Amino acid sequence: MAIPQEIPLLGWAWDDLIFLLLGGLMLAAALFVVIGRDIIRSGLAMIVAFAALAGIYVLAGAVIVAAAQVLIYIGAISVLILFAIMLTQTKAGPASLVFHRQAWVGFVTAAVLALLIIAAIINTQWPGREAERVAFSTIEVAQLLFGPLYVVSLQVIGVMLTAAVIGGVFLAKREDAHDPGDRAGSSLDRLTRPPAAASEPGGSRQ
Amino acid sequence: MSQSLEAYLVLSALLFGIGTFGFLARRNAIAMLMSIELMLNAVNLAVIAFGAFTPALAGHAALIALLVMAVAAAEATVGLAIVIAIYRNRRTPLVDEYASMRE
Amino acid sequence: MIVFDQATLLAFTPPVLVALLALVLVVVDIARPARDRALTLIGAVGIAAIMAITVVIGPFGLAEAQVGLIPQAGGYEAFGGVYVRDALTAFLDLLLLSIALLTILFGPDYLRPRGLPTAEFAAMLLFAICGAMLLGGARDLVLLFLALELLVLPGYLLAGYAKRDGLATEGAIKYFLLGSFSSAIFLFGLVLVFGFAGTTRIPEVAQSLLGVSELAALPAGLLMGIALLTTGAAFKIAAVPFHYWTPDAYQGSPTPVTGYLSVGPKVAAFALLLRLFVEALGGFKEDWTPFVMVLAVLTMSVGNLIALSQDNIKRLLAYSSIAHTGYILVGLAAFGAATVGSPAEQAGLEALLFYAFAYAFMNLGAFAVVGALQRRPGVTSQIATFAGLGRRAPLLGVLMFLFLLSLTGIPPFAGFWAKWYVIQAALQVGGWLNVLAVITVVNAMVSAFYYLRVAVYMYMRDPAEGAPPIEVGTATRIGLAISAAVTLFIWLPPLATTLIDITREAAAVLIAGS
Amino acid sequence: MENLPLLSIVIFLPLVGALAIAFIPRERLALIRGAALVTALATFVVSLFLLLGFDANVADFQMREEMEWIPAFGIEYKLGLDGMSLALVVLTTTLTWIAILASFGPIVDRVKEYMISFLVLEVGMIGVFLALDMFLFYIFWEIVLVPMYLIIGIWGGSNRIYATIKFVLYTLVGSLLMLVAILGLAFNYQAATGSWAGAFDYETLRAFGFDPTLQFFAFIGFFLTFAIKIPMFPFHTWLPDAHVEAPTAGSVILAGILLKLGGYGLIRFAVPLMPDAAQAWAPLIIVLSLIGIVYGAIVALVQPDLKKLVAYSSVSHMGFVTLGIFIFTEQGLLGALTVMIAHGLITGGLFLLVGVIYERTHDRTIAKMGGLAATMPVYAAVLGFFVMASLSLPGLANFVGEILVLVGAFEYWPPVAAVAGLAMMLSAAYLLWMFQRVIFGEVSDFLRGLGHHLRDMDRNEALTLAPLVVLTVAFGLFPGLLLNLFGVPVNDFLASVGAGTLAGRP
Amino acid sequence: MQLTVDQLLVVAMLALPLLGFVVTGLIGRRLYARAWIIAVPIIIVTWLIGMFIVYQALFAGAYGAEGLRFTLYEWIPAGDFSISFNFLVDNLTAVLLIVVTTVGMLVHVYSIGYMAHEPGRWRFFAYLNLFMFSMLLLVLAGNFLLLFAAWELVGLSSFLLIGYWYNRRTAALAAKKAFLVNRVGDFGFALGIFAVWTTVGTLNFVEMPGFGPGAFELLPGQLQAGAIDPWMMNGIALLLFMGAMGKSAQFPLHVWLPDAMEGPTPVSALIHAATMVNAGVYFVARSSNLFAHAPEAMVIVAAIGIFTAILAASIAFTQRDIKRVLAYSTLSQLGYMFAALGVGAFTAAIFHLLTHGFFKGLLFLGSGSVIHAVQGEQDMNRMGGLARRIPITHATMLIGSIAIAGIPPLAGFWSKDEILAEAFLLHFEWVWAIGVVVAVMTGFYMFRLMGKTFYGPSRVDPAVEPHVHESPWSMAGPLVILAVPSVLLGLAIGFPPLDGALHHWLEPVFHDALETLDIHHHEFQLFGLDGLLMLVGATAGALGVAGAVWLFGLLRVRSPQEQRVERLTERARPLYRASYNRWWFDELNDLIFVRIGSLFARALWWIDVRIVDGTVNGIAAVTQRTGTGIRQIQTGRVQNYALGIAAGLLVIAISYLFLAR
Repeated sequence: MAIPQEIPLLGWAWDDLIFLLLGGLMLAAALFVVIGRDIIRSGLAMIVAFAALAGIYVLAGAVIVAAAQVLIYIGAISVLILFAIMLTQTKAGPASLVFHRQAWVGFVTAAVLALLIIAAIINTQWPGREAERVAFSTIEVAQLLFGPLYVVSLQVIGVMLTAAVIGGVFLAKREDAHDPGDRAGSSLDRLTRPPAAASEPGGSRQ
Repeated sequence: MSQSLEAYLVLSALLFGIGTFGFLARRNAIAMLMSIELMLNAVNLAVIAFGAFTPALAGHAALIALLVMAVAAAEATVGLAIVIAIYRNRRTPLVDEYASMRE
Repeated sequence: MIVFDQATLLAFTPPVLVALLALVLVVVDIARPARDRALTLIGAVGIAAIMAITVVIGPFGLAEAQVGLIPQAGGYEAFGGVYVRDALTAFLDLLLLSIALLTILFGPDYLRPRGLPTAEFAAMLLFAICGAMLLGGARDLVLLFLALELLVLPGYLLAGYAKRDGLATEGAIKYFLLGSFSSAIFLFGLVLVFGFAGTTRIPEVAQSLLGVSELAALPAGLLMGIALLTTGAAFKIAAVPFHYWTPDAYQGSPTPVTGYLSVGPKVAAFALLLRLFVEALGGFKEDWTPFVMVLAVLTMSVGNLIALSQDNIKRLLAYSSIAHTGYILVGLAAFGAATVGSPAEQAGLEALLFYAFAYAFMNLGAFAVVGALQRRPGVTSQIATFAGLGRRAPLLGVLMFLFLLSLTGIPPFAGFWAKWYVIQAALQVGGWLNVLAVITVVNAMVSAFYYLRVAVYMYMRDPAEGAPPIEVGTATRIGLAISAAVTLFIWLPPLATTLIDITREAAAVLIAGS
Repeated sequence: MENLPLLSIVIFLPLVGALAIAFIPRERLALIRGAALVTALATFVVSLFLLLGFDANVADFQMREEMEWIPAFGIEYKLGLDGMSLALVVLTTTLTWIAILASFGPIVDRVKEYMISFLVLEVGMIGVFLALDMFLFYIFWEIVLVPMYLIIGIWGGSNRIYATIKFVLYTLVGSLLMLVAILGLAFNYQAATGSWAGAFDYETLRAFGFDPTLQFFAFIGFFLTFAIKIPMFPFHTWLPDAHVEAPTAGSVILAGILLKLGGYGLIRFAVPLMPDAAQAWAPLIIVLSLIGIVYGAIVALVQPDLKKLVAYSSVSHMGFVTLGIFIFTEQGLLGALTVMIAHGLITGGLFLLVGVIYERTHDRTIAKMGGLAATMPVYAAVLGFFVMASLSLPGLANFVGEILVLVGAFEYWPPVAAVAGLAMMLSAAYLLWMFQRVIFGEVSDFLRGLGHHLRDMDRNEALTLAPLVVLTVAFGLFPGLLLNLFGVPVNDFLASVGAGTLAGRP
Repeated sequence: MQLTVDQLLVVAMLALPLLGFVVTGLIGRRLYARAWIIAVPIIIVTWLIGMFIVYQALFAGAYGAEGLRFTLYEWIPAGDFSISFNFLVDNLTAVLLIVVTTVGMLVHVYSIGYMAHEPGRWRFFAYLNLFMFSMLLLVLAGNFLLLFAAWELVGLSSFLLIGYWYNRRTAALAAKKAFLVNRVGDFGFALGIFAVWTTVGTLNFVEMPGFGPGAFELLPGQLQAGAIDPWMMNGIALLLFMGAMGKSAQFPLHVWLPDAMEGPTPVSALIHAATMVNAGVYFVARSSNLFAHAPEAMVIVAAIGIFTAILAASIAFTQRDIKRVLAYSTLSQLGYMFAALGVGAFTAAIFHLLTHGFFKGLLFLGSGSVIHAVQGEQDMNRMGGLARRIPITHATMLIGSIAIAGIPPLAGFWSKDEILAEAFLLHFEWVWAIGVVVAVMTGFYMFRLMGKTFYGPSRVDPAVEPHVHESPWSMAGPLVILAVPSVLLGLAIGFPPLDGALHHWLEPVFHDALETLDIHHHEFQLFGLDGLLMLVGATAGALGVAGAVWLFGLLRVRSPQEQRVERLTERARPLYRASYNRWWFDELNDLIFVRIGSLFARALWWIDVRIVDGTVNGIAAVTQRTGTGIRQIQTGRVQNYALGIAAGLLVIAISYLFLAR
């Protein structure tokens, strides 16, 4: 069945409808992320927002980016965050304390900021743009990827991830209580040694 | 509408605003981290928008978005490691209770 | 496709070597665990070697004082201009490598008694320095951002390096959250500029914005972008009112890390400012200069005023480092306020670079002494721990006094020359910058109070009962010797003239590029 | 002899000594003290060589040393000697060894640091007097600050920390503004000539002739610095605190040399570089000087503490210096210079004497003293001598200086001399009041309680005071010894402000 | 530099006492009892030299009319302001030398005995030598500044000698007071000197060999040329006179002299009677050329002089301390001298200076002998009837008293009469009239002193009474020697009146000044106005003496009438109290200078600490407090920080968007 070019009654293009739906979904999910009382649900809502955004990417013609969005954000980052939420969840803190007292100031600030940005964007004649949106050519992307800029960039990303992993592991890993002899292990040991069960190294509060 | 650069950018700005609000309002470190992720996504959306409407930028935009995602991943790794470390010390993810150092 | 021409290879050699050195350290640690001494040695020697290589590569296109062995006017353009190794890059690389070297030397004395491994510390540090070095030569907005992230991410981790220490992790999370927030803001600004300029290559950005900059009214989107970039950059250099993270992160971090944080990211962030605001957005300097001036005044004044009532030495030095940021910003303001093409323009940048150089050595030195005092775990960073240092460890006391005097700006120490350069540049511009110069010296006067307060503790109070003797490790000694030598002898003609020539060359590169 | 860089030697010889002392183990007190004294004496001897090689009739700086330093900004290592700097250098070297000798008894703690501080201090002081490059001058100027900070702060009295920080901050306020002024002048020179060469060279700048507006502002920077250092009303309040808290030798140097740095700066730099501004500011400065002279003397009248009394008397005496400078007459300036030297000797002596009594009583309260003539006759005689010298008894050095200033002031405008002349009465009043309370009368109960601790001056103490007595008499009877040295600098000074024209003369 | 023998002697005259001072000061303590062994011989030699110089100047006329003028070396070479050590020995100097060296020498000798029991006498002799040096320098000085220097130095020696008994609080205070009051005068003196220099560019009195004309030669010219107006001339004169007022203790700067009696008596005799206090008179006389051109100033000089004369005399009436009576008498006589100077009778002033120097020296030394006899007692109420016990002292003092009372033919008569007569003749009738009253008073208080001290029943402390004895010859000798000039000097150099040797000596010195004042020499006419005036003067003195004798007795001729004294005192109670309390000048000074002055000084100190320094500390405190205030923004909470950053971003963004371009 052929889908009409335009949505009946409204006279909108389908794209527009999808854009609105996805955009609305994304914003709603995002809003839920920031105001939701239960942090786990917030995390899940974030996945929804990411997914909606992936849809928008598709709409914008950036299929590769959409794919990456699904893989990296939904597949990796969100999961990571959810794990962290699980790890740090205490006997659920009082719900009223999701926001701190100055939250409304934050709201006003953020709203003004958003309005400013929007105003700025609308009032700008962006140069070099086409009336029609263009499709992202995968080949072009691939060519660029092996061009000078992104070779360097990828290497930097590589180094960055290496650093993040090495450091992150060191920091997140649980260690035995104060024991200078603890240093006897190498980085690898420290990576692999099972976490000590009993004692918890309390922070030395000054 | 979906044919207009401004629409995408406005969407991006709104998302950025929501992220900002979340960052400013939430007490939970992980919630704040999530807010930052939202902001980064807003950025990505803007990048893609520019790419979608500027032929010269298209390829770059896609790659920039990918790189930003990678950065976001690294940032999340680091952030979560720190959150876990402090959680171990303080037993709470609520950052406004971390105020041993002030003034 | 990519051509790895000679220029590209030479240009990338130093940062790549630094990243490799970091990996080597990790690998060595895995192969031969817990050889902290060896790791320190490898790290230090490695950095020294890289510094030598950097010097050899140059380029220092100096007519009279040729430092680099392979002269190449205009620098080595890597990958067709993504990254450039010009005099500025070379200067920054050497400075950053010095910072890395000193930090690595100062690390073990503090870390080992606390059971913290050297390997990760050194690796993180070197990764960050690698990022900073890339930042210094970045000619592409994408690389600029990535390098910035490579700089800051290990920094967050280093701040929380003493992971069992509540304060360290608290500082780290504050640093991380706010840092990421500002990164996002910065990135958004970058994207807006990118969207407007239609390119990521800095010279091209400058080129494409050239016409815009002459418009009567600037496009709002671009202005918004610049506003976001200004905020992000101001955060990275810790300018007031974007400085909040500094005292907490500095206080919480392990002392050697604090030392590094107070200079490394700061120098790199100024490199970012130079590449971004001077090179890419130089055409808009009339627009951003007022902000720089206001930020400079706020930064130095607030930093100094709050420092007056600090009782924690690390916090005190944190606020003092904020104040120094303000002084450095005066140099940028001088560039911004000077008429295009006037010599004062270059003088401002020279002053900025010179100040950064002097500041790095004296501030690291000061933190090294703080760290040396804290060699025994449990020693707090209250100023009171300095009581009677002049008696307990005369040499250490003298060195600390030297660094403090230098930070105050007493001649003939490095800090004085730095202030002199900045004020000189400001006065060359005249107008509002005269006022700025006077505010600068008034601030310097205020700062004398709290620096001298530390000296009062060291020399005019008696040590606490049963204060244990202070031992200083060899590495720290070497590091102290280096920083003290630079602080003390910066005025010696060969050092001073070479330094001035190099900063001039570096500034000239920027002026030519903008 | 001819080719030796004598000026550099005299500047840096103390530094060499200080470095050497740094390597002596701190327990070997005698060796440290000996080394310090030998260094100071050696410097003194070298400064005497300067005296021998100097020709007062040459209308230029002598024994010059010039070396490029930072060519990028035209900064040079440039030294030179004229009569004024020569006199002050010799005064410095003399007082330094006296101060070091005077510290042998009182200073027993951290002797090593103390001696090093003193020798470094000497480096700074001599450097200030010899530098002919503005930058070099500024550096020496600030170097002086640091050791003095330590000397007051470490070896001072009970409230020493307040005093020393006040001293440093107060001095810094001015000197940093002076830095701005120096750089402003240098830059204007550079902007006008298009080259940095000579932008910090004193002689070049002196001949340059700056824009009056620039002068007006730059003068503020210079003047504040020097006015604080001298110190001039109302910038004098650091002085009583610093003096009261400083150890004896510190006070001697503080009063003897450090205050002179201010006067020297005004004569050498502030006025010749910015003559128009100096003319414009002169009336105000004269008024302030007069206030300082009278006010310092009146406040000195009611001081309960010996050192404070001498400190306020310094405010009064140094008022003569600023007055003498800013009336722009030959006599005024000669008088100002003579007062500077005389004040260095006499107030140095007075502080040494206060130190002598403090050593024995650990007190400086005038009310607790009395009748020292009976128990310490030699002390009483020497104190009497310096009291008389300080109240400008004819035949002693101070008289010549003050009379010359007054003559100059009278020439400027008689009422100025009349007001300044009040000091003749007031100084007699406070000094004799002090003398009568301390020396005359029955031995006070407080002193009697000290018993045999109250011995008369010992050999060391006499040795420190003897040269001051001799010089005070010599310069009083033969002031030509000094005045002839000053001829050339005075002419230069007057030429710079347009000789003979009296600024704002009513 | 080649000096002639005479010049060399002049220098030696200065150098010897200075040497004595230095040597005695340095080694005196080790000389013990023989502390005088250096000081006194040196002064004797000095005296001999002085006499030689006097002979050369006055009798041999070796120096001519303009005197011996020479320069030793340039003292202050300050550009145009060039002051030399130069000397002027003319007849005026020579006349002064007579009294200075002679009385000085005698006092030195006298002191050997008087101070014999003082443990610290070496100091005394050292100071005396210093004084001799300073005083000689004062009279020999050839320029204003050198004179000023000597002027201050005599002040110093006076300070030291008054405060000789330093452990006595009163002595210490008196010494300080003397110096301070003198400084007040010197303040004006110094300004006057500056004024002279500013007007004529030299401070030499007269033309010195190798130098241009001196001030006294230039000033009249300047005045005539209109370069300075008469007003200024008067100003200069008055400023210089201020110095003279201080040194010679003229009202209102007279307060120090009576207190100065706290010093040992020889000091009172030498410094505070015979020499130093005359310095003011000498100086005005020396500057006669200047004063002559300032007629209004001269009237003031005369007025102050004669007022001081009567004021001091009125106080001398009732004082009980023997030395104080003499001190006020000195004031009074100095007042005469200034009156003389003021009216233009310069020679008369110097004449009186000379005679007064001798007889007042005699009286003081005599009083010292009395005090010595009664073991240090100075209150005349505790003396009486001493005439027989200490006959030599009594006899000589009686001579002195007659001399000062102005009874012919003793020295005082001639000089005092000349002053009074000249005042009348030069149309200062009021000066003359007051002068005559003072003459009556002088006779009265002097014989009151004699009566209370020497006559009538003894009121001496019974414990001391047996030990009363005549002084040793070292003390009595000088008394006797001084009695000779007290009797004869007037006749020797002042007779015939207006035409004596002194008048001839001084004629060249004052010639120019008298020319200016249009005063011409006239012959003395015994049977004319001159004689009449002389008679009035003599009668006045005699009247006073008679009154005193009537009340207080004389020898065995008349015994004291105590009731009558009581009654008279009672009748004039207010006057008596005013006189006895010295018209409350000390109280007034105390109120103004000590109380109010110290209050003012304290107020200034308060301002210094609270306001001047308070501002400094206040700025520091405000800075610190601001810091502490701003510190509060650092709350330690990330959200606050984030909010701050966001707010900053907003401000920046808004500024960029709305303010840029």
